[in-house]
Amino acid sequence: MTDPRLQVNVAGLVLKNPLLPASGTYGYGREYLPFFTPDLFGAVVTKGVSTIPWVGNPPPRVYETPAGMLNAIGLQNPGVEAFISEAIPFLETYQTPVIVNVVGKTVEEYVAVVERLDDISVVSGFELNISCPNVKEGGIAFGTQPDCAAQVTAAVRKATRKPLIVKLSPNVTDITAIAKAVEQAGADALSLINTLLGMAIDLRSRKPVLGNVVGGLSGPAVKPVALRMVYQVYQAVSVPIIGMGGICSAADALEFIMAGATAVAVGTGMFHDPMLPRKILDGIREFLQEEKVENIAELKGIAHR
Amino acid sequence: MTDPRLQVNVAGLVLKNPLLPASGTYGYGREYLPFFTPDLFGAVVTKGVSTIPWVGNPPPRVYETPAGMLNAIGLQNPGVEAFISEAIPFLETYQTPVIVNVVGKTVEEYVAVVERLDDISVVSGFELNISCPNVKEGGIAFGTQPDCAAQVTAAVRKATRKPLIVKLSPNVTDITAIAKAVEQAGADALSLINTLLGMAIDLRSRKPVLGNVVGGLSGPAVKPVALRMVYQVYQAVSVPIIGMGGICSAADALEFIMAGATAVAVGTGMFHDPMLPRKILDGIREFLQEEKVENIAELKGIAHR
Amino acid sequence: MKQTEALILERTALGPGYYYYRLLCPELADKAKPGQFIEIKASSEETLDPLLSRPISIYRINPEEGSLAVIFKTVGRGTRRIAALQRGNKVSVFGPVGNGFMLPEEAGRIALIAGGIGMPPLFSLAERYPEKDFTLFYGGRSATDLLALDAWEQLGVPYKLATDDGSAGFHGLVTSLFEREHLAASFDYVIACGPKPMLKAVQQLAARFRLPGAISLEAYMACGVGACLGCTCATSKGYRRVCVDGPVFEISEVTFDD
Amino acid sequence: MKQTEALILERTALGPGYYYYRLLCPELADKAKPGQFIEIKASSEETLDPLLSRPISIYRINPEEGSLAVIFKTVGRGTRRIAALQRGNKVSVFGPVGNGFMLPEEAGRIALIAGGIGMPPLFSLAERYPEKDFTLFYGGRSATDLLALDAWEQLGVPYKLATDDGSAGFHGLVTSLFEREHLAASFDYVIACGPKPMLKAVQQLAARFRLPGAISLEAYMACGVGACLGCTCATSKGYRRVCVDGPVFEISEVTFDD
Ligand SMILES: Cc1cc2nc3c(=O)[nH]c(=O)nc-3n(C[C@H](O)[C@H](O)[C@H](O)COP(=O)(O)OP(=O)(O)OC[C@H]3O[C@@H](n4cnc5c(N)ncnc54)[C@H](O)[C@@H]3O)c2cc1C
Ligand SMILES: Cc1cc2nc3c(=O)[nH]c(=O)nc-3n(C[C@H](O)[C@H](O)[C@H](O)COP(=O)(O)OP(=O)(O)OC[C@H]3O[C@@H](n4cnc5c(N)ncnc54)[C@H](O)[C@@H]3O)c2cc1C
Ligand SMILES: Cc1cc2nc3c(=O)[nH]c(=O)nc-3n(C[C@H](O)[C@H](O)[C@H](O)COP(=O)(O)O)c2cc1C
Ligand SMILES: Cc1cc2nc3c(=O)[nH]c(=O)nc-3n(C[C@H](O)[C@H](O)[C@H](O)COP(=O)(O)O)c2cc1C
Ligand code: FES
Ligand code: FES
Repeated sequence: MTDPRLQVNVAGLVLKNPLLPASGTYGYGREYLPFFTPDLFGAVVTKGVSTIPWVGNPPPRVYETPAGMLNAIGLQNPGVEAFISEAIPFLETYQTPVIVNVVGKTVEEYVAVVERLDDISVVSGFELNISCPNVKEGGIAFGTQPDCAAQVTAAVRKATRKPLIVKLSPNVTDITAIAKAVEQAGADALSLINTLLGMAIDLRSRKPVLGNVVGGLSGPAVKPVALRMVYQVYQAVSVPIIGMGGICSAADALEFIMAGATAVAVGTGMFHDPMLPRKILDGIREFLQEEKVENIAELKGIAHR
Repeated sequence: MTDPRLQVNVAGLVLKNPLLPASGTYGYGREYLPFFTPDLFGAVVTKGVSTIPWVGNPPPRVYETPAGMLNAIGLQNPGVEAFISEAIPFLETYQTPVIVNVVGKTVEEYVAVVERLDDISVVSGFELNISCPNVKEGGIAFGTQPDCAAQVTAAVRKATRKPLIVKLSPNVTDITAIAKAVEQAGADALSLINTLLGMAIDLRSRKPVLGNVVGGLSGPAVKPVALRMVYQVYQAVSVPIIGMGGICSAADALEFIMAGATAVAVGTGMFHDPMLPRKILDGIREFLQEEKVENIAELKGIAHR
Repeated sequence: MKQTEALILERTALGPGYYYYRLLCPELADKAKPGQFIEIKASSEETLDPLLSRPISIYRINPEEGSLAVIFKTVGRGTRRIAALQRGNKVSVFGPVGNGFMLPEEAGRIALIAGGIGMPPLFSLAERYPEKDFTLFYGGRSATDLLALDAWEQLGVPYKLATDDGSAGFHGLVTSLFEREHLAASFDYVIACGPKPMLKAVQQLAARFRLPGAISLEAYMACGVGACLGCTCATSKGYRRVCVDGPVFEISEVTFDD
Repeated sequence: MKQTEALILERTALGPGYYYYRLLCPELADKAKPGQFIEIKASSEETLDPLLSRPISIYRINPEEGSLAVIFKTVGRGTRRIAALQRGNKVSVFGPVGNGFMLPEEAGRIALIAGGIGMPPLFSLAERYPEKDFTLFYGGRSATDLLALDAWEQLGVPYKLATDDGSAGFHGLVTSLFEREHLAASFDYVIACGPKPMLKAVQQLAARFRLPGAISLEAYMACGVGACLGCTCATSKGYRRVCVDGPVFEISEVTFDD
């Protein structure tokens, strides 16, 4: 089952394989049990957790687009206390590390969630979703301004010594500027990309399809953009990168690794095929075999050479 | 043939229908003659024209991605003199207005192309492609900074009284800031979006696929992003918008119009189906019929209401 | 819930745009309950567009044969692609998904109200409980939209029809028909599946007559397993997932916006 | 150039991964010349992925029947999707595209050099000019990669085979075989189609022997009509479009990068 060729190290976490679920697409791990257990993944990344419960956006919340989908869930989640009482006991029964995705509307909210979870041993690290609107800055996402991104990173950095991953928004002119700012502010790793802002209009009603008007585009459609950003960020920072955006095959995952990702995450691809994570791991193993690669780390960033 | 319900007015140009070819996907009009003539379109938008010939990027230059494609043509073109001697006489034989897409590496180059073409009567207007790298600013695209975008717009504005369309890059944090800056600087209309920066990696060679490493993503994959930007820019400016990005059907075109576009352009979609422009026009007519719409302008921006 | 490549045992066109498929998928058929649905992949191996599977209710459950039957209408490219599959082809499906119907013991006379393509799950319910006293109220645009009436007849469930154009049964809404009939011979329980406006009307009628019941909802879905929170509907308990908390909800629980 | 929905008159698997299709498309067959290609749509109506058509050379032209034949190898999802189409299906195609071969009047003995799936266009050329003196040099990995030899025999064109594994003909590169044979009985003209390394070797041989000739190139294509400048190759005259300036180029004109 475990294959030493797949083992990677992300921000001090030793992962038995480089595949993670993308936050928000895998719930807290329970829903995909009919298909595989959380232990399939190198680590579990939970959906976003906030201080208090968030109700989320009005429906419709999802919509299919060419080779992709839009979502405007609005980060619905039961809040950190419910997370502790319901998700943690479930995740504790598995061996794989747990990375908690953290959301907030202010710097203080991010810090509060991390502080609340920091002593829980099954929580191995944090992933900050900085695509959330910053209410103090008029609702502009934290992740679109280097200084805001650095500020929330630095504040959370003070609150935990556990691995801190910052998840970047792709809706920016220069993603390397954000990446450098959060690296400087203490991030141990970066994950990218979050969703691209998009929308759809229903011709019959002549109105935006999504209850929230705009939503996040994910899935294979965005893969070329995600890959380019991983490639650029790899050149700009020295912390490890978790690459994601449209991964639907082992080949896609390997492209991200060659672009510079240490680990990769699969999200929307699971909606296309609930067995995808298993297929990706099998496919990566096959590729390593065929190409006689001793450890997947050899392939990391190889496209830059 | 002409249908008054389809007539639109963009920046003072009366177009018999709202459909244009997207710059760079239709050459100077000659190549699609086996399928339709330039007169099919409300106006022809040429591929980019520069002062002197540009050789373009090394191959491979194009690559398919999920529901999209990457291109890194590098704006290969024979320069404005060859354009005048070869493309103009051809385009003169048709009735449809000609909008020349203009590219440059400095503000002066843009101005030079426009000045050279301004007296040619068949040239009805200009579309500035500001996604070009600005050599004086270290190669950052003109279109990614409001001040650079405004500067080139203002300089060209002085050089011509013909309709001036500025084509925006989507690779920005806030497209409305760029839109407002170029409107302020004298643009009569905006077209959006140009391509999203993306890339692909070849697993066998372990290298980027494109000769230029990165390229522009276009096609249906990007439609949700393009539509969102048109929707946002419509709220931010009062000049007309030419919407494009992934249009592959009449329904797609109508979505852009409902989001706020006065006219739309089809690019990559023609590669999917060379008869697409005709199908789009037929489909729009059918929709107007079914929904009893007197003029397509009634639908413009209707999704905002 | 299981994923499998189901063999298409039978494909029948039931009329313009309506298709019946019988799928060999023993692991799913073994578990399936009335009111649950399956997710059918609308794309082939070599394409990523359309990306998402399409939820389709289970119409008949045959655990002996190991098969599930569905009836669907082609409304967009996903259902059109599925409709292009032929007998002998395989199609990727997973399920069964959802809670399914719960029939209270005490429910004696049960009204089933179907609007259009909302009929199939009600059939699986009626077939599962032959001892119960069901009456079907079935509405559609036109006579050709009322499907599988022979199957209902074989089942021995009386039905009353309503069509918008009067081409079969009552000329008008199925909810008006139900209202009239309920006044004549009252029911203990109501179960409805169909378009939102119909469900809303049923909800109002149920409230008026203090009739307990359940409704089966539709929603645009992404994951189909409860993970993405994409398919939520507003309820008195907050947003709930149609795919796994539903598709069947207690009739008064759902909040329809206006 | 015309677009049409071509009826598949015949589909034959020629061996592992190789397919022969005969397509009814009179408007295209009427115009087609040896060395041209057609663009075949790899997606169905209801999907936008894969997005682009696939360029495939014309193998046989039959204007009387109004048909074109092609032979292709499945290498990726596009060709796999096309290979899934059956006799009686229709497929969207446009063409004929490209310049095609030009045979100089004075060319007496003509060497055709084919590498793998580069063979088909050379066949259409040989079939068009029965009066010319062609010799085919045909290389592939293995005997099973050498296709349609019976057709070449019927045409009366002598052929010499080469395989990488020695399973048929000469054990080694087709260019080595050609070099040896050319020294024995020299040719006036050479036409080659195949993978880049082979074409490059042919170019070098042609230069060494001062042999005039032409090569047919492949390139990743987007529009397939000359509009996008996506398919360019480096030549002594700058970047030229493979789709319409080619796919056939004068042999010395093309610049192969190292
Ligand atoms: C639990 C459940 C059970 C269902 N059972 C049946 C059934 O038994 N028979 C049947 O014919 N249909 C059923 N449907 C509806 C069916 O899922 C949709 O018609 C189908 O997904 C449309 O896909 P499409 O690609 O053809 O249409 P699209 O091109 O995607 O869309 C066409 C129209 O259908 C709507 N639509 C798309 N997807 C969904 C969806 N997931 N749910 C609701 N509406 C959608 C769109 O908003 C649009 O108006 C069910 C839906 C749900 C949620
Ligand atoms: C003028 C011309 C004539 C051709 N004639 C034939 C023929 O007669 N028979 C035949 O079997 N093949 C022919 N080809 C090659 C054929 O077009 C490709 O094999 C096909 O496009 C691959 O598509 P795919 O989706 O199966 O592969 P993909 O999954 O897209 O790619 C698989 C591999 O093929 C390469 N490839 C993809 N598209 C092209 C392309 N347009 N040109 C070259 N390489 C490509 C990719 O880089 C990759 O290495 C020709 C190509 C050209 C340009
Ligand atoms: C339904 C849905 C919900 C998501 N929720 C979150 C979230 O809670 N936190 C977060 O950081 N990212 C969230 N994302 C973004 C994904 O984690 C991922 O970054 C993005 O979808 C790109 O990857 P993919 O194309 O593989 O899905 C969500 C994406 C989807 C589709
Ligand atoms: C092959 C290719 C070449 C292009 N060349 C140009 C160009 O010269 N100037 C320009 O402004 N945009 C150029 N574009 C961008 C298109 O005009 C258009 O903005 C973009 O492709 C999005 O539309 P689409 O998805 O319909 O293609 C090019 C796009 C493609 C695919
Ligand atoms: S579809 Fe994902 S939670 Fe229901
Ligand atoms: S493929 Fe577009 S120019 Fe050749």
